[in-house]
Amino acid sequence: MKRTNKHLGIKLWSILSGSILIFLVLYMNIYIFSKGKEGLSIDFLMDMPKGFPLGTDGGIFPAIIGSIYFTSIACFFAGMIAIATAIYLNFYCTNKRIYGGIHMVIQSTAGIPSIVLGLFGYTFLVVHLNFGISLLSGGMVLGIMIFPFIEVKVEKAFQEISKELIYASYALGISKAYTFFKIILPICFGEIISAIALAGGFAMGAVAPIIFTGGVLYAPEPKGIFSPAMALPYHLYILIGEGISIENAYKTAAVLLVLLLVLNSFSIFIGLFRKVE
Amino acid sequence: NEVNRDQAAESTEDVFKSQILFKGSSTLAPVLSKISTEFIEEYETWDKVNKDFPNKSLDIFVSAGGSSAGVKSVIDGSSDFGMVSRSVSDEEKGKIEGYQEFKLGVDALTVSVNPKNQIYKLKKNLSTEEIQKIFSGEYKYWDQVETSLAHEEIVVVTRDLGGGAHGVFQKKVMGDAQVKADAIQAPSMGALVTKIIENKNAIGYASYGLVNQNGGKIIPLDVDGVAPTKENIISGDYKISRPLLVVKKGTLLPQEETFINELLSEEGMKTIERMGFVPAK
Amino acid sequence: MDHIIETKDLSIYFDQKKILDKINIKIKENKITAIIGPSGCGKSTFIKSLNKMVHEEKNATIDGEILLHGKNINGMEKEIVREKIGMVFQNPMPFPLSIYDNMIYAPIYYGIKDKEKLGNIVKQKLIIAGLYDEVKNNMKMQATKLSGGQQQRLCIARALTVEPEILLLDEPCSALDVKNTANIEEMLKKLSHQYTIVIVTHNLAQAKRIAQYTAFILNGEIIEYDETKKLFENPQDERTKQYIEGIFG
Amino acid sequence: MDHIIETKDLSIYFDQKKILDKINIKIKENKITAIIGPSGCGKSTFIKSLNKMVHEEKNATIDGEILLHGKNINGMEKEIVREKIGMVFQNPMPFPLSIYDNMIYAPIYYGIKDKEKLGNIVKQKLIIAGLYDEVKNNMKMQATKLSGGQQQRLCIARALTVEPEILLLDEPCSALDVKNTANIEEMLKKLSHQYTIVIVTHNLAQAKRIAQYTAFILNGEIIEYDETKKLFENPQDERTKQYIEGIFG
Amino acid sequence: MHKKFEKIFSNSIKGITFFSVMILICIIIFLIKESVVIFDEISLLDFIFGDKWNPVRNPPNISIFPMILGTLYVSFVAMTIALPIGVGAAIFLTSVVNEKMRKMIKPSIDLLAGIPSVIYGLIGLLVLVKFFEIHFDFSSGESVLVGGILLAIMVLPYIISTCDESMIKIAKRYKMASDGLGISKWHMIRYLILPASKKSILAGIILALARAMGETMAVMMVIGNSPIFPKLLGKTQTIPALIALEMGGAQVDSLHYHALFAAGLVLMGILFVVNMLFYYIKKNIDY
Ligand SMILES: Nc1ncnc2c1ncn2[C@@H]1O[C@H](COP(=O)(O)OP(=O)(O)OP(=O)(O)O)[C@@H](O)[C@H]1O
Ligand SMILES: Nc1ncnc2c1ncn2[C@@H]1O[C@H](COP(=O)(O)OP(=O)(O)OP(=O)(O)O)[C@@H](O)[C@H]1O
Ligand SMILES: [Mg+2]
Ligand SMILES: [Mg+2]
Ligand SMILES: O=P([O-])([O-])[O-]
Repeated sequence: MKRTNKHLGIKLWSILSGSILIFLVLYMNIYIFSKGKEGLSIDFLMDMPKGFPLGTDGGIFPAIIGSIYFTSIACFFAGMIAIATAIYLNFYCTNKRIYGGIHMVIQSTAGIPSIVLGLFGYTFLVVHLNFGISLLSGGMVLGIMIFPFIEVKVEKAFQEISKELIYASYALGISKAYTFFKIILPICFGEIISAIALAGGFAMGAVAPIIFTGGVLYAPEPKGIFSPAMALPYHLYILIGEGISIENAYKTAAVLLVLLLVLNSFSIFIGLFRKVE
Repeated sequence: NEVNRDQAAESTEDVFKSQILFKGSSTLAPVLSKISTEFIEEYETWDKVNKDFPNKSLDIFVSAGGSSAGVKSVIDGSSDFGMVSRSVSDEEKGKIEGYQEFKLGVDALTVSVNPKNQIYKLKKNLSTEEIQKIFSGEYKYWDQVETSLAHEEIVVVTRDLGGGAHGVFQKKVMGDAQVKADAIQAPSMGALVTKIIENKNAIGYASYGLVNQNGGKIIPLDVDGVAPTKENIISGDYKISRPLLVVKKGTLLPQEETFINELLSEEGMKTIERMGFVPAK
Repeated sequence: MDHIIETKDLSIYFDQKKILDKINIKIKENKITAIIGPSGCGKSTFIKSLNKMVHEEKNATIDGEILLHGKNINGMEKEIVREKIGMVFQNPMPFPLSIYDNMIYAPIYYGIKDKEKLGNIVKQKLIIAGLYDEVKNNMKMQATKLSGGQQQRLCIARALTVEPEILLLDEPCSALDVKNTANIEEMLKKLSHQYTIVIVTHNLAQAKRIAQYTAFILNGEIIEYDETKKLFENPQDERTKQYIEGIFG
Repeated sequence: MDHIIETKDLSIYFDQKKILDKINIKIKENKITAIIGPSGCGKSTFIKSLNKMVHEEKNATIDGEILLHGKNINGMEKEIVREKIGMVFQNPMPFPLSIYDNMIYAPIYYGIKDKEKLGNIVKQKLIIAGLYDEVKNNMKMQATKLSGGQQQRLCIARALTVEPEILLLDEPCSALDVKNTANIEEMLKKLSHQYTIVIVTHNLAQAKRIAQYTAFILNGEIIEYDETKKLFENPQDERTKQYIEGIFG
Repeated sequence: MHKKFEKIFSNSIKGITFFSVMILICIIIFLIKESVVIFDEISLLDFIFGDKWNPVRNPPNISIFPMILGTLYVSFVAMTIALPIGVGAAIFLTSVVNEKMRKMIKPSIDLLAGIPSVIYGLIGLLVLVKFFEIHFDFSSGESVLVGGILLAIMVLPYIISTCDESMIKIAKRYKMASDGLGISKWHMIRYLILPASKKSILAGIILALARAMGETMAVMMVIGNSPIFPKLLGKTQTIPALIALEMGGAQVDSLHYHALFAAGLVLMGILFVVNMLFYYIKKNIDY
């Protein structure tokens, strides 16, 4: 019985999909880099926005720094609450109703348009808690936005660990916390990092949540978490939206992609030192 | 919360408030950020602006979000100034205690088309009725506007119908007529201009500032025989225009006053003009 | 009171399916009790209920009472119960760590820091489980790479590191050869002077050899529970008789 | 030629450690061959080498030859070898699918599409493995929720669906009670008229009961390989003797 | 000592979970609070099922049925494109390419997720919309189809990354058992890995759908934002686009302003219903 041609369909499907994926990745990146490479220089990275109107010349240094801050705050905040929530739901929550309820809330809020989250952040963080238009407010709103994405992925990672392994630890009378840190975390570490990286990319490219909460058109590097700041996507948005400079918008996008690449290679780097199951 | 705010305000009396935040119209935001950047570069710290001020860094921030968001932030007190590129309604004024406004300039909306569209050669001028008919969908094809044009569908591009820019256009041109439902609503002036640049059948009301910045890539038409030129806009002959305002709740702090004066100075007006708008003075 | 664990009308359901049906049993202190019965009758479920492991299954419903030293375990924290009642599962499940790290996992948790002490515990428990000689030069090897029988012995040794009062063993010798089985049986007999041991086994000879008491479960019910000798030599129930004669189950 | 598999100087290393040392054995066709030996001696490794499963381990090195029907299996595709040589692993590993889907997994691959036929195969093989009655109303249940012994029987039934020429069984009865064990043994005896069966077992009585040939492995070497009767009644090697007398292992 | 640690750990976990759920509930309450005002003026049913949107007219029309359909349609198109490609690509990554290649491709997929939506919108406008205008002779290329294609690219990373991690785990864990039956890789993919990944695929769909239904900037730039009933090749508007487009211009506390929030609330309601649906599907898978 020769079965070489069996499953031709699924083979074709996966190879076709893979090719489409690779094409898309290459296309998007090459498109952006080819449009953005001209005049992309150290000066562009290290300079303040200049020119007339502002942004047609000079660089995007403060926006790079601002984006790093915004993304870090968002990832830290969202990572913390998302991992905690995933731990609770997967290891502590015994009540099916609560479990289902929390899930519903999380998944339903995942689709709230980010602009509405921004308005919520504006009302709640900026005005009510008096954080002002600041890195903190913007970062937290971004965090709220990516929280469901991290939570769902981390919880899935937890669920996929063999139950028996966890039970083997519980059966030794060992607490959930200890089991978590010694057995579960090492196994899931890579996946948690990759979830945060994926969501971090989302946060790094988002404009709507920070329009009302933390982003400004121009600012030097932020002095603290209570200052407003520039951000790459916001800068981009203004460059494109007000028709200031499409070329610089592509350059900015290229820089943003490089930044993401750095973020990702960081996560790969961490992943290399951890062995998955 | 109110109490909090008041305390914050009080403490700023003794603690010098070195930060000024502008929020609002995306049309004005680039202007303000340009002027403020220059101001900051020139002086760096407040004491260099005026000896009476302490040696504190000059932090002037500009944030966009739309004219109404600017008004909202002034009401909420989350920003010091609002930028508005339309007139402020009485209802809004009522919500702002001690309302003050500073007019920086005027922006006109030009009825513009793609350079590939032969209309500007054949028929440089559109009457208000024609514009109404184009925007309301009564004219569907270009050859209905001018018979020698191609029989191609007119692509109408507007800004969001609830926004300030469209409000001006509605009032000054459309009157009671409604823009057709399948018009493209561009999310920003830049997108509107991009669409006109990219689509040869597009027509839309591009900001005067952007027409100047995109010299040649889009072509403004005359309206009722009046060309959108600086003189015509100042004189009011060109009718589709809107004011560019900065609004404030309550009295100005001395440092704020200094900056507003800077805005209204000759330097400031020059910048507004260079951005393509018509300065107030 | 010579019994250490008592269940009262213990019933367990998975989803809607009844797996255990009103189990009433008193497990004697410092004795070895064997649980026998056909595959799928509920033996594992029963012993897993004693240290609250069944409680971890989301689709399980538990009725009735389980008393440890006369106290209902429902009122006790899981960790406390499990510290007192150690367990070795039917499928050996070493942690994806080195052999050594598997062994010091619990001792470190229970506060032993000293390297030397840890080393001693590891050595001593591995010797008891009869694994020491085979792995002494390979302590840093991934435990998941061990052979089936070696994994089983590792898990027994690991359970011993907790020093529980009661030890639940689910077919601990299923992957072991004669010699290792004898070894483990020897160890259990010795331990039974200080510990209470409950062992699930499908090896009737083993039950006869080491257990003072034996319970026979069939379809989730305890059919008979008695001194091993009596149960095997003079079963009261027809079904028990048939089972130990190998007719049935 | 009455043998179906032959190994020539088969040595296997994991990393640098020698696990099997120059194994030379001829496995007789349509007979049951038992592999016995103490835990960790290399039994599983040996039978896993026969159907190229050891070849999947990244850290394994394989020396020597394995001949199937006189042809070196190195030259054959893995799938072909494994289609001919079925295997049941020591640790039952049901797929995370329903019981039914576990059972039809291989038949579909081997080209059976017809629903009814599939249903028949499932039923027939489950009956052979003695699991049918227990699961017939629960065919859609996740197989991973079965009890230990049930999982083991499922895996045996699943291996049978391939209809291989040779069946390798690694301690297939370790989690089974007397009745089920007898059942499986009965089945193996019947199958051996058409199939060649190699069974790893630590249960010497079982080897005696069902195997015509027995090989005794110690520390990766074949110490003795002979007809079962001869090997048990009259072992040639002192170590074999000691092992079957249970002194050593 | 560990008891104390466990106490601290479990309490902080519970505390943080409570905190995060509270935030989400606050958002929901905020949304409701900002929305309800409009229901003095218009009934919920009219708001949802009416077909005219023109909030600045007098009297205003505030009904969002075209936008609801637009949102659903665009997301549906996006998912129909992204799901097969995403799952296929996940299989591709697990089974076709080797470990090294996979490690190279994976981060670039994350990169795809990080491209700012404004850039997606711009490329969509300059490439896709243009493409349809030139090659299909549309008067304007802004359409549901373009929005759907663009969104599909944007959500692809979410589907792929949720699926391929589980697929790799399943492949690793059961490879031996499957190989032992003499079964080829592709049969294993089709009959073991795919069915066993159902849950992960579902999780991927939930994430991707949430992302698709909530996406604002990119969609807004390529669908024309006309509040009319959607056609595959015609313009339409989605709820997030509507909100983003008009929020900056809606006067504070006007009916318009609150109607935009109400639209957001309706979107959340839709997502809730969709999630309920998935919840029941998942329950059936679980058995
Ligand atoms: N992947 C591996 N890497 C390193 N060592 C291994 C690996 N697999 C098995 N071993 C070692 O090889 C030896 C033989 O293992 P094998 O599984 O063949 O034993 P066995 O005879 O089947 O024992 P048991 O009866 O306990 O199952 C053991 O010492 C084991 O630790
Ligand atoms: N999590 C579960 N969900 C549903 N059914 C289950 C679950 N765990 C076990 N069962 C069922 O409960 C019954 C008893 O299982 P248990 O593991 O207690 O049997 P056992 O006596 O240990 O059998 P064996 O000797 O084969 O290990 C079996 O029919 C099994 O299919
Ligand atoms: Mg069991
Ligand atoms: Mg073995
Ligand atoms: O942002 P606007 O300038 O359109 O109000």
